[in-house]
Amino acid sequence: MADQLFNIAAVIMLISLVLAIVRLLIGPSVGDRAVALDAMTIISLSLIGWIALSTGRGIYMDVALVYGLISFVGIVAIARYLERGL
Amino acid sequence: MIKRFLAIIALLGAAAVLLPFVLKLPTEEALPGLASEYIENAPGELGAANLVTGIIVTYRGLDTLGEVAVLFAATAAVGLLLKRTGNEGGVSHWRASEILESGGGFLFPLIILYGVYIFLHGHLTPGGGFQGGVVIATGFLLLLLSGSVNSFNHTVMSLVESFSGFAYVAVALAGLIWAAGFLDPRFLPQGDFGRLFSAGAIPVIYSLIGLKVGAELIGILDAMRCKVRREGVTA
Amino acid sequence: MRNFKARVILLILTLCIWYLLTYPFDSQELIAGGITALVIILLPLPGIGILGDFRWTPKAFIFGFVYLFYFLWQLLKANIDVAFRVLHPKLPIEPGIVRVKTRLKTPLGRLLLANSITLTPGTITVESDGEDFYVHWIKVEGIHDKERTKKIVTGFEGFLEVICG
Amino acid sequence: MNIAIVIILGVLMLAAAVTALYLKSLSAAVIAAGAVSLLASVIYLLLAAPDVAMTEAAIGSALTTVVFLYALSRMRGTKKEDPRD
Amino acid sequence: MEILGGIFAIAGSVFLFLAALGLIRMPDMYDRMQAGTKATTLGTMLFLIGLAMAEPQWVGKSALLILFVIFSNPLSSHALARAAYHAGISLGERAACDELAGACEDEEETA
Amino acid sequence: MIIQIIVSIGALLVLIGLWGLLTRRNLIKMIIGFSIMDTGTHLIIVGLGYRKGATAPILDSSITPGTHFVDPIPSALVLTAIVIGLAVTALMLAYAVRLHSSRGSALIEDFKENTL
Repeated sequence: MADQLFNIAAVIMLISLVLAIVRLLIGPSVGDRAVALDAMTIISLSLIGWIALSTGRGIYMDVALVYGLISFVGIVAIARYLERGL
Repeated sequence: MIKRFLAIIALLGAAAVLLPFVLKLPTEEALPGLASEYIENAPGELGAANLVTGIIVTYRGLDTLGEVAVLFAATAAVGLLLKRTGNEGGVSHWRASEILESGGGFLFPLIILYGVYIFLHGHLTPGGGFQGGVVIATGFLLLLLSGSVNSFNHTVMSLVESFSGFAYVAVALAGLIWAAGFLDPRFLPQGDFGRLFSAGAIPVIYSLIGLKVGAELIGILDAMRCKVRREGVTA
Repeated sequence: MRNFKARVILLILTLCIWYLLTYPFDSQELIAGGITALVIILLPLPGIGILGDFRWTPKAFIFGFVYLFYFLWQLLKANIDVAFRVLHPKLPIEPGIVRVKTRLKTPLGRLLLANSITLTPGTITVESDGEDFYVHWIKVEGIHDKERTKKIVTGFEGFLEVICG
Repeated sequence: MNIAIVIILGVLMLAAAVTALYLKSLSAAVIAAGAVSLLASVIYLLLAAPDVAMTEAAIGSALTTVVFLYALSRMRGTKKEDPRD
Repeated sequence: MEILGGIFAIAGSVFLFLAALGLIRMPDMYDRMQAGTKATTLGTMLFLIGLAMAEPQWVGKSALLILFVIFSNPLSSHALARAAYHAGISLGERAACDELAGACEDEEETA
Repeated sequence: MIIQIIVSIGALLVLIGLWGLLTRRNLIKMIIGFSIMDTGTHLIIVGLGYRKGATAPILDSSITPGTHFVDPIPSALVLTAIVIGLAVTALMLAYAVRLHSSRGSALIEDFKENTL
């Protein structure tokens, strides 16, 4: 029962991933793409949590931690590039 | 037009090379001989829970030594290519906002802590020296981006790099003297399987690799960025 | 003094995080974590001083605890607000950038305030200039700075002033 | 379930890769390339290679992007790139 | 407990979906950012709480993830919003007011 | 089945990257094509090591005897290859920056042999 609930959640997350990447592909401005990349990162973080649960390996959560800490720096770099501060 | 035609021909050639990979895949469930050998023997021989780490540090240790050397060469080449062209690019530059500056200062120690966690636990959880080094380099990058630091101390960086490189070779030689061969980590006690102080010298080697990779990547980033003069900017 | 306090707080924080990372208790992990935390707080950390803005008083701790729940409540409200605006067929938005003033003096207080503003209904901090914050508001209300400041900032400011001045 | 996820992620990855090559704005192309490695890292995790996934996540989504952006900002010189495409 | 975790997870994923929908539907970049920041933060938090309920041993890492997401997500949004403003992306045609415009020109003169 | 899909995706990525490398005119776009090709190659190598129903070769308390593992050797090789890929990309970008600063252009047709 609980597994089914988590699977439904994963399907919804996949749909949102698709929507976010649509925004990344159609733009129109660089800033929009960066916002979409930010959202994609967070959604895939949750997706990694689901993968860890469905395979039963707690060690996969380390990868999610890398996502949470590191990809933030990438977004900040894009922002600093856009405002010409890099 | 003719260029595009040639490109299509090259693409078809590459597709012909790649096609056998897709069509003639191994269908059997069992692993190849070497892999199953490693999986059966590595935990007992090395005491490392993460078999990938065991393979990288010991069985394929020479490769890793080579990779670190290649990384060093690439860093040196980047530094050489981009030396003293510092006048360009410094046209206009915004300071980061106060919020980002304090946020970066707050998150920096946490990123460093996580990097240390990754390379200390390389033999237990996913990760290891390479990933830990990348995470540490990213932490320093955050300092650069948030504007709380303008330049790094090159002496300290090259000191860390040469010390860890030297210590890596020294540990490898210690394996030659007290254990079976070059890069053999078993001269330290094996410890309890699955706890932190186990797997012989593997955590030591991976920590050294982590420090070295981190220092080298910081060197690449430091060489790549434009050297801007920041006086007279108020925004 | 501020830097020393900041380093003590950082030591406690890193130890807590290390314990959470290696959650089932293990003595070896704790030894390694202690050494790591000591090495980290001895590094020359630029910008670490902001942690020294925390106050030690019991009142500050209680306010911090209450603030956490107030913040979560605001976050929930913000999300219901976003959901309403996204699902509404006509997209009821009227965006604008407004200026608000804060009484907070310390960098830590301003950081927390900016993050709280970003996560609460309809607002994102765009630029900070001393004690002026420029906030993007999805539906601008009010006319004067004071009125807007009251709507956006005052709720958090009361707590943050006690926690970190 | 796994196969469906891999197919969806793979198609998204291919789309992002093609877009990265055909976008006019260079910084947008770099962002799309970052999305490719982001999705690749989720696929590595599905293939039970968490070490590789961690490396790809750390390097692909932060460091590669930053190295590209540093190079771009050095090449940008005095000419201002249009923030819109 | 596990069922409750599943319900939390579904609630979280619905918020993530709303965020993605907001990214598509909103008319200009700042409004997209409004949806993309708040909804993803709460969505991830709820999903991770659900995960920690389903697997109680992972509670440490889930708590850390929530902490990091709460701290880093608004920061990156703030940096992006500031960058977008200074790169000259307009507020859209429905904009009511822009009090930063005057202040910004002053800053550029002194720079 | 899943291996076929992964390897096909990897092969397509390699082809897309190669196409970009051969037809794009801007140096940065060519380097982006190269890094896409890199990702495709890594995907193929990791995909070849996967076995159905296998789990990651990391032993912890959740592993019972008789669990199948994936092949750890491709993971070990790709792991280092990714880091080296970053260094190579940085090196290429450094060359691009140098070319741009000496010629004032990043388009490939501005670099004719006789102008050297």
